[in-house]
Amino acid sequence: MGKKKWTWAGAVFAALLLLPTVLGEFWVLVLTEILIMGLFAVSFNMIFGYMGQLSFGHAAYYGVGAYTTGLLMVKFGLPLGPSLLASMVMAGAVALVLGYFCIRLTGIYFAILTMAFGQLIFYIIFQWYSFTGGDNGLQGIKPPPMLEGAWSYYYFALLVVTAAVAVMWVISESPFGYTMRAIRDNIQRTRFVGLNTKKYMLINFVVAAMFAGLAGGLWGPFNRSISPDLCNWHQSGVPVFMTIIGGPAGFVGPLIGSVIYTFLMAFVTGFTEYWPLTIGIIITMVVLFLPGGVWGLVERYGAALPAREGPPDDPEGGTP
Amino acid sequence: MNGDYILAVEGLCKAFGGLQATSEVTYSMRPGELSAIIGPNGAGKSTFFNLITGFHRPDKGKVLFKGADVTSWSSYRIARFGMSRAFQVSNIYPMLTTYQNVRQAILVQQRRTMDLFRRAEHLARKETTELLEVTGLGEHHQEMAGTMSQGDKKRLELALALAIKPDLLLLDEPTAGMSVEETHETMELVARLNREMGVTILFTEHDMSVVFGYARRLTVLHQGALIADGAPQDVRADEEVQRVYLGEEV
Amino acid sequence: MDLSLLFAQALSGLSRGMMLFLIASGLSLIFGVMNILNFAHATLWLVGAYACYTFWFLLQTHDFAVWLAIPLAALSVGLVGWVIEVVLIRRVYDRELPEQLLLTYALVLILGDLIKITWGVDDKLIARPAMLSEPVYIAGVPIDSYFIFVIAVGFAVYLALWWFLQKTRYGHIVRAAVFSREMVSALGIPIPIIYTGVFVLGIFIAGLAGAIQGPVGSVTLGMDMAVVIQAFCVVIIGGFGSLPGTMVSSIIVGEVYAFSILFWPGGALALIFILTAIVLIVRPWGLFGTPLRA
Amino acid sequence: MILEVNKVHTYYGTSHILFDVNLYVDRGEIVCLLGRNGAGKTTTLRTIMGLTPCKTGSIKFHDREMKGRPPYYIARQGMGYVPDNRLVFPDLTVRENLELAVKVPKGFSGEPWSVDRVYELFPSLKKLDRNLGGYLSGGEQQMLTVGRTLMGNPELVLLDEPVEGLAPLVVKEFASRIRALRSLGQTILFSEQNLSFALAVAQRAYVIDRGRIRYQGSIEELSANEEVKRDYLMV
Amino acid sequence: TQARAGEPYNLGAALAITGTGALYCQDGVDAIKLAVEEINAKGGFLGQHPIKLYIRDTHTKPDSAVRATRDLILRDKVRTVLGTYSSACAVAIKPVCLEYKVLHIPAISNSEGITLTNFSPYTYQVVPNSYMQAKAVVLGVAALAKKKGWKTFATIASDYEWGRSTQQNTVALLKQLAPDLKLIKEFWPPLGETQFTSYITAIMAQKPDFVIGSIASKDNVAWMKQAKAYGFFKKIPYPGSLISVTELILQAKTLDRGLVGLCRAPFFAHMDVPMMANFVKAFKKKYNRYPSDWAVMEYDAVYGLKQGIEKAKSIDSAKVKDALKGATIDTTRGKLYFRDIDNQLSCSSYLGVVADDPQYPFPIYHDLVEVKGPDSWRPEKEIIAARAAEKKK
Ligand SMILES: Nc1ncnc2c1ncn2[C@@H]1O[C@H](COP(=O)(O)OP(=O)(O)OP(=O)(O)O)[C@@H](O)[C@H]1O
Ligand SMILES: Nc1ncnc2c1ncn2[C@@H]1O[C@H](COP(=O)(O)OP(=O)(O)OP(=O)(O)O)[C@@H](O)[C@H]1O
Ligand SMILES: [Mg+2]
Ligand SMILES: [Mg+2]
Repeated sequence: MGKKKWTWAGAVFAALLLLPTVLGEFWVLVLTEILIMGLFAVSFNMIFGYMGQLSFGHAAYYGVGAYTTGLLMVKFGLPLGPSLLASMVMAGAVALVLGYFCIRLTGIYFAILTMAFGQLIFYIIFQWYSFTGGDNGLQGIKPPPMLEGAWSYYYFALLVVTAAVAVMWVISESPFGYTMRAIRDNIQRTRFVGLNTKKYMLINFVVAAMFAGLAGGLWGPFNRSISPDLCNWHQSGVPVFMTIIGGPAGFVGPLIGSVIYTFLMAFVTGFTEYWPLTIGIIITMVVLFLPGGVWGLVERYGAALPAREGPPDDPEGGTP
Repeated sequence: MNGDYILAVEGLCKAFGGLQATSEVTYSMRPGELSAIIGPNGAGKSTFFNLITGFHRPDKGKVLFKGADVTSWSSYRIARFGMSRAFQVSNIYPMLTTYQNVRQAILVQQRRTMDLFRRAEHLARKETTELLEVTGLGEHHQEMAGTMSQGDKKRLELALALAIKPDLLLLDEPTAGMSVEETHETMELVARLNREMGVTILFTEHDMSVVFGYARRLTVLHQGALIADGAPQDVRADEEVQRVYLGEEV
Repeated sequence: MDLSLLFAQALSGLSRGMMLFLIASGLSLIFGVMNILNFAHATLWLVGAYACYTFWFLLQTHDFAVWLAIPLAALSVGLVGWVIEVVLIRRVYDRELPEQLLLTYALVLILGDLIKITWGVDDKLIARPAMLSEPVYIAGVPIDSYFIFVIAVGFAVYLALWWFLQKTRYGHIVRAAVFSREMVSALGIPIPIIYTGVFVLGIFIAGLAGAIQGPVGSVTLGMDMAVVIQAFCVVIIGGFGSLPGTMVSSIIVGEVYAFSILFWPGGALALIFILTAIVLIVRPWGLFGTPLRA
Repeated sequence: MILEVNKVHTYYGTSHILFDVNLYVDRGEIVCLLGRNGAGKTTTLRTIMGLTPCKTGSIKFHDREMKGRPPYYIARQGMGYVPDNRLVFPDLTVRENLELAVKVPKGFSGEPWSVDRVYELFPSLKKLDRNLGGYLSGGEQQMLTVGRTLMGNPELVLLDEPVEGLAPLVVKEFASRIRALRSLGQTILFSEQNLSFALAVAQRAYVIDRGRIRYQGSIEELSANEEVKRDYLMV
Repeated sequence: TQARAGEPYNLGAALAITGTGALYCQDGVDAIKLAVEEINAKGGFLGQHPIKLYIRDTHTKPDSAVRATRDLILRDKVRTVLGTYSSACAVAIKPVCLEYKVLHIPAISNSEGITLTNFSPYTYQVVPNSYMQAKAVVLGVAALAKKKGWKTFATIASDYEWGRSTQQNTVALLKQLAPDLKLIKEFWPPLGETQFTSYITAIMAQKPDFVIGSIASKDNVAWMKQAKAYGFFKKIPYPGSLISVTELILQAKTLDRGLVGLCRAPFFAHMDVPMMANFVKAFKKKYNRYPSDWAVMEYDAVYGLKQGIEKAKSIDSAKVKDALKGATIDTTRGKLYFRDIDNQLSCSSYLGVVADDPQYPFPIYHDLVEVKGPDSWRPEKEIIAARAAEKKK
């Protein structure tokens, strides 16, 4: 079964390896952005697609990650690697506190509470001039000299993002991942088969936030500067948009969405000043005519798809 | 309370607003029983189940299960401790396949849900397939559970309840929506579980052929209170029960 | 602290609250009935303000210009709402929440640009009617007379909506439809018409609020973004779909804002989010909502 | 003929569920649609009501074509529908649930249904008058949905497994009420798996299996036809 | 690499085409276009490099601004990026321009942070920065306070970088110049505030002798209009708030005459400079309106660049930046020079009393006070200290 999937994954990865060699610097930067935003979107989809809750404050964790890396590198001179790890830890810690409250709610209430918390984080970063630089943001976040060029940072990001996405994929296919799907589908039933659903949801929330934090951490050195806008609600809308355009049902949906969205932003804003109109119309079209997103389309018509999982052909053998 | 009982309920009360849904219910079961609770619509049967499984908190009274006071436990803890239930309105995972539905419950039972890094696909294959066969869902394993007909959903509901290997199984109208033959099959399975695996079972039903065909003890609820308890023939003969529930023979 | 100061703050808080109520009530109505969280609500509010400018501009030689421009603007925004419902919203009733959110968010972008194309980037100023341009004094405390008008309209809208939802069968239908459109439809109730009606009504109120906002300051692009989140908070605090809830929470938010200026000047907005978070944690269905909705 | 269903094919997405379904109901008749689990009973009723529109075929109500019409339009022509999954409006009270459905179709004559008449039919609802629908017991919800549909004074009522989950006493009551409705001239088409209830109230029956009508005839003939009962109803 | 003759000069502008800043930037864009047209009419820079103009939207967000800038640099191959409405965007763009060795001239945003710390030799500032503006206000206000015997004051400033830095500089400078003035309360309305009633009542209740405001753009309009409806300005003097030509034109009817306002580059102050007179004429001819401060400064930016190129005799940005170092250039605001230490143009700030003028269909400033750049900018030793402090971290 999984063979086809692996072939595809391999092909895409090879393309990602080779593509930059033929692209100009600008497009390499766009590709890097796609990778980072893709990671952000996939981490969002851990909550949205697999837990069934719409987090409208996911940018908060992205922003916390970005500021952790930024501040550690600029103010404390820490190298990039440990800063990135710290980003994950910090975002996870914040998520642990805020998530404790969020996971008690569902639906629109979950969405709005996450948003309210997100805005709070935004305000803290925005107002704390002495530490975060307020809305001026933080400048001078430079990757180590080795990674300063567009290409080298791209390959670095590719490495980190691939590893992170792979980990999330493994989680999504694990019993824990299926438990999340079960919670999304019917939280009450899950409780009655004996699961402490809140604990599981909180863990998932924290893990998702950690990867969002990692994405944020990658952003600062890429962009050379960060600003509080990174955790404003507009930014929280970005992964929502990517995921829905790409399709929330499949694991790769958000990645596809990231490609489309980032490309659109880089491309459309270049040729028309009416980019909001253009993007708005595109979103409208997608929502109206492409339910399930691009991945939904692929699922309907594509052959690339793994068959829906059933019982094994040989129930006795196979498993250890 | 006496350790002989697997379930012992004392003076249980629950009111919703002005409505006394459960009043002063005292009830106990010995291990290995196969019993039924009957009563008119709105008598409080489902509420009784809700109270002992931790879905609602009782206003008053105590629930002892396997000797432990579980009155204030949350529902997942009670389930984990060995009490499982199937709901009246089927309560399954509609967007997962039937196979995944059952596997999920089995993984919970095997305490493997915290595993973040193994592929779920490779786990619990044998158990899942077995349980699907036992509950007669084998041919549906690939179907999205939400699109199955009512009767099949009820069977899946039962499978989910069984998956966690309960000591006490509560079934709320397990055969509602099933045809006569399916009803029979399902109840045979229930009886077998009871007989061969020693699972204690308590169910509710409005289908009298089921109730009198399988239950070895019968309890009648009316307006939240117990009005009769005993062997089926005795209960059937009870005048009050006749009046409020059975009417003359259908 | 002296009393007249507190009173003045309370009055200004009330006027702020009323402005919020006018925006939030339509939002709450549309969400309460159709389960659609309309991100574009504030943008339509802004369209109302611009429309008010246009009508005022055309009529400005007359004394009654503003008085006529306000209802005309509200009606035209209602019309825009109707078009939006028929062309877009109606197609996503049975979609999931995020898709609806995204669609209305797309509307924000589209409408924003359409506004820019129609009215340009410069600020629009609407002169207030002469009778509302001088302050009035209540117990020696000055208040902008225009806000007396705003407060009056706020209460009038409240009463009219309340009557509509409580005293007509409409209200029940609308609540039932939230649960199952299919079943309501099977009972012979023409859902599309009801939905269109509610949406248009909600947008009409937004337009009215925008038109009234027009003469307050200047009408500019991007104004909608500053209010939309606050309006969400108001609706959440009051409880989705609860009209009295929306009213009470509007006033609370307005007052909290007004007084936080005295005590914690930088934190006014943050306080509103904190308040929202607390309400959601303690009482997710809001001050006046019912838990079943949650 | 009040209802005439002709050559109907229905799909859920891409899966073909109903094949060439034909059936009719005469005025004043009580007709039963029998079939086991998953046979297509619910789908048939939903198709008639316009909730799951059929792809091909025709559905005539009072000789007017209903295919392609929205459910509310069909309801306004005098058709009522009681779903199998109840769909009681949870945050309305019992009374509000009932009042919501009040409707007098065009050309309706006779005494319209009222809340009090519904309470007469189902006395146990009366004491729940002000309770929220979401908190009713399973059986209570079942009664409420039937009552709610009656409030619309439909000429033809579609009932999907109406007595599922009702206590025996209530089932018996219900059967007698349906007979009473019949004597008032009410037309009913209901689905059922439970033969004994069908036998008690219906005049005519269809048997459906795997989306095809396999048998039709009077209820007496059916009860005598052991072969059909064995093959399609598993009795 | 020496540019060939006839090779076009790619000029980029990263401005807020959408969102809050669109109003100011529209004027900026129009002025840039006019300047480009004029220069191209003579064959372009050095008479042989016709200018190709690329305009990108910053969305008024630093991140988008960075992307827009990279886009300009990498795809459009621009040699200069004219900038931005928002200071945060300017600050974010600065290191990117430095990295790719592209000139950066922020001509609307004026936070001092653009030139004060994280100094980039590629960034040249042609706007009086927030320190200079604050100093100008303070000079004016201190004189007024002395004359009128004012003792207490309150501030109201938009809660973001520009509002904050302006307010802080003003308060600090006032403390030096008029030590007995007492600040009784600070108010911080958020950016985008539409309703100032609560601020107005709160300030009035404090009864300060005067109020200093740092509110920009549309927020300023809303604030002034509402304050007026409360009779605020009749009771409390409000000297030195930012009232640019844009506001003078837009609020022609409603603006309180007699208000003391501040602006950055009012064309009417320099109608005696031929370059200005010609610019106003050409602008008016082309767009049928008067140029705002923002138009003036973007126009000067293009011409400043032109003179740098001429001095360097090359369009190579590294050379142009060296040529501009300390250079004196002709601008619409007269002959001005870039200060060595921070590349800040020695431009003036302007204070005046809002009053009607028969020459224009809108009020302008009377009793205009021009506070020269060298009189108002931050002393060099303070800059050195600030940069040293930055290094230490
Ligand atoms: N959460 C609740 N809030 C308010 N009332 C409730 C709630 N749950 C149940 N009730 C009421 O309590 C009574 C008992 O309900 P319950 O569901 O236990 O009945 P039941 O015996 O299971 O009936 P049935 O056989 O019809 O399923 C009913 O009248 C019902 O309306
Ligand atoms: N939404 C759906 N999508 C896909 N298939 C469906 C859907 N709903 C029902 N089906 C399928 O259609 C077939 C007929 O279902 P239907 O609900 O009409 O049966 P039924 O006779 O009413 O059964 P029951 O007695 O269990 O209610 C079943 O095989 C079922 O799995
Ligand atoms: Mg029950
Ligand atoms: Mg059915």
